[in-house]
Formats: sequence, structure tokens, C-alpha cells
Amino acid sequence: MILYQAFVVGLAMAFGKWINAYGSFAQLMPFITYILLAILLGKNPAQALIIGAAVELAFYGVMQIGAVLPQDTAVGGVLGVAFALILNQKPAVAVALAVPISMLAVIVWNLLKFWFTANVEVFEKYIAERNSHKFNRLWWIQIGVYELAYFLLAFLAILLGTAGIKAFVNSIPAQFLTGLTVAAGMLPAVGMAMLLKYVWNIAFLPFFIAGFALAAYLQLPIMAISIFGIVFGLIMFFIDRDINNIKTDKKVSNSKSNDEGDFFDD
Amino acid sequence: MILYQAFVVGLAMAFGKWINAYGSFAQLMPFITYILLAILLGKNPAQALIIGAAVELAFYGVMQIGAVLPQDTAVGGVLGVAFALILNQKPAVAVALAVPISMLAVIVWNLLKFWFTANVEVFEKYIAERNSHKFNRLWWIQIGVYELAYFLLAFLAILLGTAGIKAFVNSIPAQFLTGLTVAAGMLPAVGMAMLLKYVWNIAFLPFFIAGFALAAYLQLPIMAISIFGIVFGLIMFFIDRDINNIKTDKKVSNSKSNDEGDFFDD
Amino acid sequence: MILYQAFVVGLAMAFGKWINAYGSFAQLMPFITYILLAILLGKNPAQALIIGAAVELAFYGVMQIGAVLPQDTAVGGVLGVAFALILNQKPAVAVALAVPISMLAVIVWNLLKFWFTANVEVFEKYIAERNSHKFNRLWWIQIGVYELAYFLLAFLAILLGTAGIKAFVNSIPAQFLTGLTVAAGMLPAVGMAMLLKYVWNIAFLPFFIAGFALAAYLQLPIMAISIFGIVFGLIMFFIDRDINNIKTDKKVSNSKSNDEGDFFDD
Amino acid sequence: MTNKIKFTDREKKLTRRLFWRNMFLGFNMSYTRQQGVAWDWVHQPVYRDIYKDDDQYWEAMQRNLEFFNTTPNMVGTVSGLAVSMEEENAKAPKGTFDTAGISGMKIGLMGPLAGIGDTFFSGVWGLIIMGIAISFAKQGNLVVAALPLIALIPNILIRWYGQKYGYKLGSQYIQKAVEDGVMTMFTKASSIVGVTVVGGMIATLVKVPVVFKTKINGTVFELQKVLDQILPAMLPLIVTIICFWLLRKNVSPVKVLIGVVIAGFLLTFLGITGA
Amino acid sequence: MTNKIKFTDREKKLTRRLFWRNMFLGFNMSYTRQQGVAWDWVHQPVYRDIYKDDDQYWEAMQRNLEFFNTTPNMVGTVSGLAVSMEEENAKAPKGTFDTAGISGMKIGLMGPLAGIGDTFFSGVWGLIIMGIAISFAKQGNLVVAALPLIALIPNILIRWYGQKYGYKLGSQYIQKAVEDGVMTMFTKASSIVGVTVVGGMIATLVKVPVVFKTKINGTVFELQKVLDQILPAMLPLIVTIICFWLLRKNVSPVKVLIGVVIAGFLLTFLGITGA
Amino acid sequence: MTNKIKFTDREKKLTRRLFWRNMFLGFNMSYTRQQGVAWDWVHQPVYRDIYKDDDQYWEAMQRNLEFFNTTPNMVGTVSGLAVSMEEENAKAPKGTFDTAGISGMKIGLMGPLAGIGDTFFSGVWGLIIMGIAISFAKQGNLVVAALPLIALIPNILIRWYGQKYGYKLGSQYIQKAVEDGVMTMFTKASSIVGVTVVGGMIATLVKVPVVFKTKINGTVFELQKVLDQILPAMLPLIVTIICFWLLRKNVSPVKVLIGVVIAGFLLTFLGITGA
Ligand SMILES: OC[C@H]1O[C@H](O)[C@@H](O)[C@@H](O)[C@@H]1O
Ligand SMILES: OC[C@H]1O[C@H](O)[C@@H](O)[C@@H](O)[C@@H]1O
Ligand SMILES: OC[C@H]1O[C@H](O)[C@@H](O)[C@@H](O)[C@@H]1O
Repeated sequence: MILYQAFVVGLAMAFGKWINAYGSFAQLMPFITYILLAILLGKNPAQALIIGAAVELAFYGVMQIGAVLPQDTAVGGVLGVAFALILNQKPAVAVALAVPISMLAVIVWNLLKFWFTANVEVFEKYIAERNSHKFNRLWWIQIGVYELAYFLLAFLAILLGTAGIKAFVNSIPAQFLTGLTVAAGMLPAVGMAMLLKYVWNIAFLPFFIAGFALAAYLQLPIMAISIFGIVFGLIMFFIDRDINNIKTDKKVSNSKSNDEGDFFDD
Repeated sequence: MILYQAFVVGLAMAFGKWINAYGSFAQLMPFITYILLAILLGKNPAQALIIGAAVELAFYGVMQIGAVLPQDTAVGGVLGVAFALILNQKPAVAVALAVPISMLAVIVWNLLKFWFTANVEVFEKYIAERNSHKFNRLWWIQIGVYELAYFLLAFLAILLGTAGIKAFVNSIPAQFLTGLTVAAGMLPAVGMAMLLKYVWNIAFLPFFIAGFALAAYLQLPIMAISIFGIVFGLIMFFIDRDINNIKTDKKVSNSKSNDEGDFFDD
Repeated sequence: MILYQAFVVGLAMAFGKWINAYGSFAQLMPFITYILLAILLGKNPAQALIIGAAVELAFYGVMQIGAVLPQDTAVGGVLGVAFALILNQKPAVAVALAVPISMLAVIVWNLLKFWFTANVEVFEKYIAERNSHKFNRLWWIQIGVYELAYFLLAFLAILLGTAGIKAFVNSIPAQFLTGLTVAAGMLPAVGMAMLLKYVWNIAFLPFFIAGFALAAYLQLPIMAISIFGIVFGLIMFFIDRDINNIKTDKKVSNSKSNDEGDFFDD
Repeated sequence: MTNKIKFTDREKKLTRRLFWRNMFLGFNMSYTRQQGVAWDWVHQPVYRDIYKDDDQYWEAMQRNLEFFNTTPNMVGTVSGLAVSMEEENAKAPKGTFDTAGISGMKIGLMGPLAGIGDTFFSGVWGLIIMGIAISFAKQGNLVVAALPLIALIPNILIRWYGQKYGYKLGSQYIQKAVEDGVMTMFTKASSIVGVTVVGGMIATLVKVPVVFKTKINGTVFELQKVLDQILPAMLPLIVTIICFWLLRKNVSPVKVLIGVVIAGFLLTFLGITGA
Repeated sequence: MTNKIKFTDREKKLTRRLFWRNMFLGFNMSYTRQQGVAWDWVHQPVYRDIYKDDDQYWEAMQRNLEFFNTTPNMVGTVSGLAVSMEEENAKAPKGTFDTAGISGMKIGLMGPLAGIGDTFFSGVWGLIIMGIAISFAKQGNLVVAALPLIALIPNILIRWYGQKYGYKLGSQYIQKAVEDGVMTMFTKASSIVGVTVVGGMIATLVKVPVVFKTKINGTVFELQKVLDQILPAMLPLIVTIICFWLLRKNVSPVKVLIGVVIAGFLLTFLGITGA
Repeated sequence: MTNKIKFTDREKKLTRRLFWRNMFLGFNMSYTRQQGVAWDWVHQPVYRDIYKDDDQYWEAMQRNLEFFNTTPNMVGTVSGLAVSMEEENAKAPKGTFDTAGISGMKIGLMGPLAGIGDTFFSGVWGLIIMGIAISFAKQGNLVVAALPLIALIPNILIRWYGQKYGYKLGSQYIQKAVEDGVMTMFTKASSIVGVTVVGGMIATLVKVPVVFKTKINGTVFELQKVLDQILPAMLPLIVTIICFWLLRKNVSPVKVLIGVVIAGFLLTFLGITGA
């Protein structure tokens, strides 16, 4: 039983990490993985979604840009949801497990990337040797190791960790669980703040306030806020275009011809 | 009875078509005609309005610009409402009649306009002959024929068509009426699309989206949407003015004096 | 009893007028004074706030700019609230008293300011005499007289006016009170109009309309309207900055260096 | 623009007459001259008054029968301007005033004025007034009969003041407004209002009521609810966008109209939509 | 702008003293000098400290009694700048520093600063704070007593930092801000906030409650309902626009006020409005 | 941009192959070359096809192992361009085509494309799709499994058409777009959408539920209610601003994360927040 569970969680994990890299399909979203996981574990997929929603909310907005990956949300998510499903626990417990796991799992990725980096010169050597076969072999070996590593990580975590986690979860006092729920509810603030930091420019302040006010006062759903965001973005785009055209005109009139303005006219 | 009905519907029609041309008073709106129609037919004016609202909704947004007149909504409206009132039918029936009639009636207008066109050289001849009297006579004859044509159209339609329409309406199966109601509900989409086509410019996209979102999410009535539309229009007007002033300034500073900028200042 | 009441109202008045001048602390708001007043009079502070709210609403938006002070709202407010509290009257009565008193009280201020103006040459003389002591003495005397004048005004109004006011208030017919309530409800329109006049520029029209429509259709509270106002203000600020940068660039490119544009960049 | 314009008694009378006659501009349109014949009939009495000389009068009538077409509500300005120019012509010694300038002005202004006029009157104002009227009429509320009074205000004002200022202030202001781009800016602003309102209308007036529901695993699945959760008024929006796209591909409005009716019936017969 | 400004102990003491004395700027205003006398009283100790020479001290007192008027909350910047200039004067060999520059700066800045200050403090901030305070007070909620703490934050900050930066960074920044149009842009932005809020206030705070109703053909006709269907808060808007229009025609505020009161009574006696 | 692009059969096959291989760009990233190795593996078959000459093929492989990093979804354009340049190289007589141009283009475009790509895909699109998905998932609604189909549309389109146009239309358009500032404008517009959505998310997704209440003078005082009266979702906003401020001070995200968790526990233990 536990062996089977460990095995299927390992599979789900391998699938999740594949999706993480392949085609930037991450927007295929972890929820697919959670449904898969629930089916393989013989649990209710709807329940898996509810647990998964709590976990994804806590990860909401976290993203990797350039080199910095603060949390491996795929690993945290799969294991958090898996433990909660196996132990029939509440979403709060899944969050409690997912967050620390996601932080620890970054280490695995760093190790893998370190090894990939070491291999760059091997690839170079194969090219110098004009050996396509070896080049491709190493490419696929790396991908295989990547997949295997995450499979094993999940497999071992379930196999060896379930008993301990169960004992741990059962010993959690009620007030601690309340604290956990509150903390999980606050976590999306970090993701939001990271996103803000990435795109921030003081000139965007009014739109930030507008988005907040529309949601806070008019109780609009995410879709509506997004639509109004698109409205703002487009308005500013066209105003910028008009302003920009003057600038271009000015430069142009000082130098060459005037046919640049109509790039966007239709 | 039927003769009287045919006569008063003819009158209402003549009135409606007069309003169509005189002083661009079309915004005096067909509803006046429908109230008139109900009173003359001895029916409830409130009921006429309810039927008329369904018909006008199906015509909503249809407009003539330049040469193209896709539907003669005045003719369709008067006859559709008249039949529904006379036969005590539901709004959906009025719509079912009004839409095809409005399309057919365009032919009448085209015939009339064809004749007016042929007469242009007659007018020219009268001017060459310096004959004011004949010029004016032809002018009023044309208007008389125009009015009479629509009067007769309505008169005959009621006189000859009522029995057939009644039989036809009674034979309509329930599901067909449902289909009709659905189709009538969808028809304003065509008017909206025509308006959009007329004014469209990609830079207006954000305002289109905004209008839609305000109505879809905040359930605002037409008046409110219009007010927000005015807000958007004015904001863009003043921003354009500012941008434009720079352009003007630029040209001006290259050539002549600077007193143009204050055309709008107050 | 009445003496004590007159005395404490005088104190509250002196406090209120102090706050009117000191540190532009008017935003410390009359409500503090009303709470104080209620406590000193042994009345319910919550009730004082409710009465005060009605009075402040009738004064809402009235402000002194430059020389023109249309109403001395501090005097009107304290006496209006004081009479209503002492006579256990409704907010409408407080408004009925506060508005005319606030207009009359402007006279007192004009008299005081007239005397201060006459004293300017005395101050000049003391400076010519190099007499710091006398300079400071006159300064404090003026402040003392200012405070005392308003204390006495309130003291006498309560002492001598209460009986008359009581008789007057009791004789008010019901319909008159209704009229009063309606009039009081309409009064903020004057304050709003004054504010508008002060800041008006035709380019602000869309924002005025937007503020109105947001409140009228979406029932948003003041705070929300303010937030949307800030959104509008900021958006226009940044658009103006962009437009302005072009203007500056243009001038600059015609003359000197280009380092001015980045004053605001961050 | 000063609003102190002094008219002589004769001018006042002419002005009023022109105003009323211009109401007929929409009658008797032809394919070749559009409102050309109407222009002549409208200005007849004014030309008579201006040209004491019969030759000149008939020359003017002949000249002005030319092609003319603008939004009738906007004609006032052109009328006023044209009349003031005809007066110049009447006063000038024969042969010194080039009447081509009158034609030029008419042709030059009728286009931009139609642009603004159609956008504003058909695309914005008519739309709003009609929208409100429909919402009253739906409830059988007779107050609707009073709305035209409001609706006609801009119509009357633009006709009257357009003509007045056109006559007195001459072409320079309008010319200037066109050159300064104020005209374009105004049309753009009007269009924005129109487009916003159209956006709103789609969500409130176009109806595609989905009644389809089914049971999946015992839970009822109502298609309309799921659609609303994604985007309220999604189907009306999609239908309108399809129509818009077809019209832009120059499919004739009538075909689009018939297509929509057929779609409505089909969807209903398939049990997807209903009432 | 760097926020690392080093003050000596003496400067710190002076700064604090000036800050507190400036609180009195609103007292003892006169028609001829407005805040001129107050300026002198406020700066007395600072001038004493700067000018060891008694002649110079009294000359400064005399000079600064001149006309001065700005939004009291904005005085910090001018104060800081003026003091730094007086210090230059004190250090400069007699007769080499032109004190007209100090007057010029005071006169030059007091206007724009009053523009921003009045707009922001009376037109925006005061309005918002008061609006919120009234909504609390209406319910008798004593929390209102805590609001001044928030309300005074910008007052205190602008006074304090304005004075600090005015003193240390000199006039170039403010000069520059005025020239770059940043000042105008800021005033405009503030005004937009104010105008928006006023628009909102009209709909929420001005009340013209219509109670008129009648029966037409058996159906009850409630005027307020019909008005609301056309435009909610229509009458408050109209009343305010009329007041605004009268004020722009330079009708005195007091007359407008009395007019509104009379209108309120009249409408009530006629049975149109009520409570 | 014309949308009539003719491809030969060979080109069609290559195009499709490139498209699929590019899906692997995110694998096997290294610290030193990021996606450099993946680029080589992806373009292997295309280079093979282009360079009949084995020397040239291996030279290209060696050359293209260089550092490369962009948003994988945006790679299409660069790929298309690079391939067309390699073809020029293959056709040109040896030594006449400077392959530095290929590197230059790759390095020059990968930055701006990553800017747009990360902003749009992570900051806007992903955020919205995930937000909607979470709201479905919360209710256990399996419809969520269908959302990826919508979510992947822009991904696929940009990959496919980017590559197609990149290949055929060459660098001038993209170059031009960068120069004209269209690229910047687009990134700015995307960022505005992102920032707006983040603002909205804070109010809807971040939860700081205050349960503290007490009796003052017999009336119940609920802290959450008072806070809501001042500003709904005030605490979520404050928490986010604090996090943002810490991140801007370069506090590591992990520390901020831990800090928030601790704060959540503390507030709960103190009886202020709860569930
Ligand atoms: O387009 C200008 C004008 O053309 C024709 O005269 C008619 O369609 C009018 O309704 C329209 O306003
Ligand atoms: O206008 C500047 C200033 O003038 C006077 O001093 C007073 O009315 C102040 O309230 C105002 O701020
Ligand atoms: O920033 C560009 C690019 O950098 C890395 O390749 C990854 O972090 C991607 O997710 C990102 O899009």
C-alpha cells in the first residue's frame, strides 16, 4: 500500500516537474497534477482540488525570474497535497507541509543545475569531437536524471516520511492549526509583493490603487479586475503612442522622412 | 372596422415617415407614433409601448449612414406594432413581423428615391425656365407622393394582410415562438456591430471593454454607462488637447506667432 | 446653573477659536470641541456628536480663502450645538441656530481684524523704538482680546439668549421644522459650489462627473470616492509629466543640456 | 467667441425663416444630388431677398442645385456661412466675387460636419436617448412621451446657433477648428462615448439566454452559470463580435441579420437557448 | 533629494523653536499686512540669534513686517529659506548682501505655496477627513476623536520637512520645481482629487428629498422614483450647479446661502420636498 | 505586416520541427550558459539541414553553444530570425558572412523579449489564469481541468507566429519596434495590467481575518468592523506593502516569507486574528 502510494506520488511529481520545464506549460497548472494524483491514490479529485487551491493560494504570485527561485512550488505542492490526501487532512495541513518543503526543494534544483553546469564542457568536447550521438545521449541522460531525481525525492518522502508526518500532524494543537490557517491566508501577500517588486514603477501607483479599490469596494472577481486592468493598460498604451509619435515626429522632422508614424495606423 | 383600422394605421405610418425626414426629428422616437397608433385603434397605449419596446430593441443601433439603409425600421415598426395590437398578440409576434417587413420596405424607398433622382433634371429645367411656381409644385408633389406611398403601403397591408397574418400567427408552433423570442433578443447585436463598424478605431478598444465590463459586472443602467462614456470622452479630449498644443507649439515656433494655443483656455 | 453653562460654553468657544488659528489645526475638527462641550455641560457626548454632525454637514465645504470668510462656522457650530444640548433639542434645531449665528459672527471677526490693522503702526513704532517688550506685550494682548471676545460672545449668548431661544424654538411649527431639515440638507450644496468655484477648470469636468457617478450609481462611501480621486489625480500627473518632458526636451534641445528630464525618475 | 451678435430686423426674419426651412433638408433626396434639390428649396426665400437682380437669383438657384450631403442637424453652420457669402456676392460689383468659393466651402465643410454629426447624433445621442426610452417603454411608462423634448435640445441648439454663428462669424473659426484638430478631437471624444455605450448595451440589451442543463455525477450543471462565472454576458459579446467581424469583411448587414435570426432559431431548437 | 542633512546643535534648537512659533502664524492677521506682524513675532528669536549686531536685528524686524500671506501649513519652506538667507546677510560684510532678495523670495513663493496649500488642505484633505469624521459622528461614534491624529500628519510633516529642506537646500529646488511645472502639475493633480470628491459628496451629502406623489389613472406616481430612474441624485446635482453658476456670476456666498434656505422652505411648503 | 507568407515544403517541415523542439528550451539549464546547450539541441536538425558542409555544421553548433537566456515562450522570434541568418551564411561564399551578426542579434533580442515575456506570462497572464483557476478549484469544480486549453493559447500563438514572422520578415520589424519604443510601451501596458490585478488580488486573496472584539460601555466593539469602515481590506494591503518594502530593501524572499508566517501565528496567539 504505502509502496504503491510512494510510487504514484513519485510519478505525479515527475510529471509535475516535466510540465515545469516543457514548453513553459506551467500554465497547464498544478491542478491537473493534483487531479491525477487523486485518481492514482484512489481519492476524491474534487477534494484534491480544494486542498490544492489552498496550497496554490499560499504560493500565489511566486515566480522565478532570471536566476532567483525562492520556492520550488511544484515539489511543495505535490508533496503537500499528497500527504494531506493520504492522511485525510485538512487544506491547512497541506499548506503547513507544502511551504517548508517548497523551500527545501530548491536545494535539489541547485544541485542538479550545478551538475548541468559542470557538463557544459563535456558538451563542448563532444562538439569538438563532432559526435552527435554522445551529445544527444548526454542531453537525454541529464533529462532522465532530472526526472529520476524528483521521482525519487517524492518516492522516499512518502515512503519514509508518512509515519513521521502523521505523528507530527496528530500532535498539532488546535490553536496551532488556527495560526496556520491565518498564516496561510497571509502568505499570498509575499507573492504579490514579489510581483510588485518586479514590475514596479512609481507611475503605476494609480493603477495599483485602482485595482485594490475596485476589488475592495465593489467586490469584483479576479476576471473583472483583469478586464479593468486591460482597459487601463490599453488606454495608457494609446496615449503613450500619441505622445511617442510627437517625439518621433520631432526627431524625424529634424533629420529624415516622415513615414514612420503610420506603423500602427489602421 | 378593418377599413377604419387600415386608415388609421396608414395615418400613423404617414406621420412616422414624416418624422423620419423632417428636422431629423427621428429622436422624437417611434414611441410617440405607437402611442398615437394605440389611441386611434382604441387599444391600451401602455401595451403599445411594451410591444414597441420589443420591436425597437430588435432594431436598436440600426442607422442609415450615407447611402446604405439596411432596414426601414419606421415601416417595420408601425406595421409590426399595428398587427400585434389588432390581433392582440405578444411582443414576440410584433418582432417576427417587423423585422422582415422592415427589410422589404427598403424597396419602396429605393423606388421613390429613384423617381426623385429622375426628377432632378426636371428641377433643373424649371430653374432654367425661371419658373418658381413649377419648382415648388414639383417639390411638394414629391413630398405628397412620398407620404401617400407610405400611407397606402400601410393601408393595404392592414386591409389585405390582416386575415392572412392572423392565420399565420395562429399556426405558429410554441417552439417557433420561443425561437423567435431568442432571435429577437439577439438582434440588437447587429445594430451594435454596425455602430461599432462605423466608429471603430483600435484606440477605442479600451473604452469598448470598459463599457462592457461596467455593465456586465456592475449592472449599471444605460444612463450610467453613458455618463462614464462621457467621462472617458472628455478625459481623452483634454489629453489630446494638451498633446495637440505641443504639436501646434512646435510648428508655430518654427514659423510664426504663438497665440493659437489659447483658443480653448478659459 | 445657567451661569455655569454660559461659562463652560464660553470656554469651549475660546478653545474652538484658538484651534481655528493655532497651527491650522482646524482639522483637529470641531468634533473635539463638541465632545468637550457635552462633557462640561454634563450631556451625552455621543448625542453632541450627532447634533454636531448635522451642523457640520450644513457647513460642509465652506472655507476661507484669502480675504473672504462667508461664515464663522466655529462660532455658529459651538453656539448651535450648545443651545441644542442645553434645551434638549433635535439636530435640526441646532442647524437652524448655527447657520444665522455663523453669518452674524463674521462681524465680530471683522471688528477684531480692523483693530489689528489699526495696531500695525503701533507695532512699527515699537520696532522703531527697538522695544521688544512692548512689541510682545501688544502681540499677546491682541491674542488675549481675541480669545476674550469670543468667550464673552458665547457667555452672553447663553446667559441672555437661552430663554428667548427656548421660547422661539417651542413656538416653531412642525412644518417649519420640516422645512428647516430640508433646507439644512440642501446647504452642503453651497459649500460644494464654493469649492468648485475655487478649483474649477473645464478640464476637470470629467473627474467631477466621475466622482458624482461613482457615488450616485455605486453608492460608494467618501473614502472610496477619495481613493478613486487619487487614482485620477495620479494618472493625470504622470501623463502630464510625460507630456511636459517632451516640451522640456524640445526647449532643451534648442538650447542647453538634457539633464532636466530625470528629476523625477527613480 | 463673443455671444453678443447684433442682427438687424431683416436679418432676424431671414434667420428664422432659414431655420424652419432647413427642417426640410431630409426630404426628396436623390442619388445624384442627395440634398441638393432640398438645399435650393430651403434657401429660395433667402436668395430672393439677397438678390434683387433676377439674373443673379436664378444663377444662384442653378449653382446651388449642386450635390450636397451632410447630417441635416449640422446644416445650420453651412447655411449661415453660405448665406453670408452670397450676400458678399450680391454686394460685390458683378464678376469680382468668385462664387466657386461658396461651392468650395459647402463641399469642404459638409464632410467633416457629417462625420461629427452622424457620430454624435446617430452613434451617441440617439443611442443613449433610445436606450433610456426603451427602458421606460418596456414598463409601459407613458413618461416616455416627454423624452423627445430632452432629445431634441442638442438638435435645435446646434441648428440655431450653428446658423447664427455661421452667418456672423464667417468661416475662419470653423476653418481654424478643423486645422487645429479640434474637430477631430471632438469626433474622437464622441466616438469614445459611443463605443463605451455600445459596449454597455451589449451587456444589457443583447440577450442570449442559455437554458441548457444536465446532471454530471448527480450534480446539476447549468451552462449559463458556468459561463457567467467566467464572464457575465459572454455570449452577447461573442455574438456581437462575430457580427462586427462579418460586417468588417463587408458581408451585407441584411445577411448578417438573417444569420443571427437563423442562429437564434437553431440554438433554440437544439435546446441550448430558450425563453 | 538627499535625506542626510546634518544640523549643528544650535541649528537644531533654532529649528525646533521656529517650528513651534510658526504655529502662531494664523493669529493677529491684519488687512494691510495679513501675516506680516505674525511673521515678525515668529522669527524674533531666530533673528536675535543670527544678528549679534542690534542694528541689524532691528533692521531685519522692520524689513520683515512687510505684507506676507500664505497657507500657514506651507510656511515652513519659506521660513527655512528666509532664515538661511538672513544668515548669509549676517555673515556678509555690511552692504554686500542685497536684502531685497529675501523679500523677493518671500513674495515669489507665498503665492504658489498658497495655491497648493489651500487646494490641498482646504479643498482635498480637509474635505476627505471631514467627510469621514461626519460619517462617524452621525452614529455618535467617539472614535472620531482619534481622527485628528491622522488628519494632522501631512500638516506636521509639511511644516517640519518644508522648513528643514528650505533651510538647508536653498531655493534652487523649489525654483526648479516651479519652472519645471512640477508645482502646477501637483496643484492640478490635487484639484482633480478635490473635484472628484466634490462630485461624490454632492451625490452622498446634499439631500433634496422629494415626497411628492399623486395618482394617475389609478397608478401611484412617485416623483422621486421617476427622477431616480433618470439620474440618481439629480436634484442635489442641479442645486449645486445652480449655486456654482451663481457664485461664478459673483453673487455673494451669503446671498446664495440664503437663497438655498428659502428654496428649501418653499419646496417644503409646496409639498414637493419633505423629511 | 502582410499575413500571406509562402513557405516551401522543406521550410514547412523545418518550421514544424523547430517549433516542437523549442518546447525543450527550459530543460538542462546551466549557470554559465543558461539555455545555451538547449539552444544547440533544439536547432541541431535545422543546422544539419542548412549546412550540407559538415565543417560549417559543427562550427555552427560550437558557435551557438554560447550563453542564451530568454522567456522560453518568446524564443520563436529569435529562433526564426537566427535560422534565416544561418541560411544566409550557408548560401554566402565562405568568409563573406560575419556570423558575429547572429550572436549579436541573439544577445540583442533576448533581453527585451525576456522583459516582455516575463512581465506578460508570469506577471499578468499566469496571474489571471491562476486566479480564476483557484476560484474554481476552491469549489472542487473539475472544469478547472479545461482551463489550460485557454491558458496555452497565447503561449502557442506567440511561439508559432513569432517563429514564422521571425524567419520570413527578418530583423527589421523587431528592430524597428524596439527603436520606436513600441516594445517599451507594450511592456508598460502589460505591467499596468499586472499591477492592477495585483492590487485587486490583495483585496480578494490575501486574508487577515481579525476576530478581536471587546465591550466598551456596554456596546460591542468589533475591530474588523471599524477597520472595514475606514478601508475594506486594509490589513491585507498593509501586510503586502510591508512585504514589498522589505523586498525592495533586498531582504531575501525566504526571510519575508518566514516573517509573514511568524506574524500570522503571533497575531493568532494574541487573539487578534483567527479563523
Ligand atoms: O452621412 C451624412 C448624411 O447622409 C445622408 O444624408 C443621410 O444618411 C443622413 O442621415 C446622413 O446624416
Ligand atoms: O490663501 C492663503 C491664506 O490666506 C489667508 O491667510 C487665510 O485665508 C488662509 O486660510 C489662507 O490659506
Ligand atoms: O528571465 C528570462 C528567463 O530566465 C530563465 O530562463 C527562467 O527564469 C525563465 O523563466 C525566464 O523567463
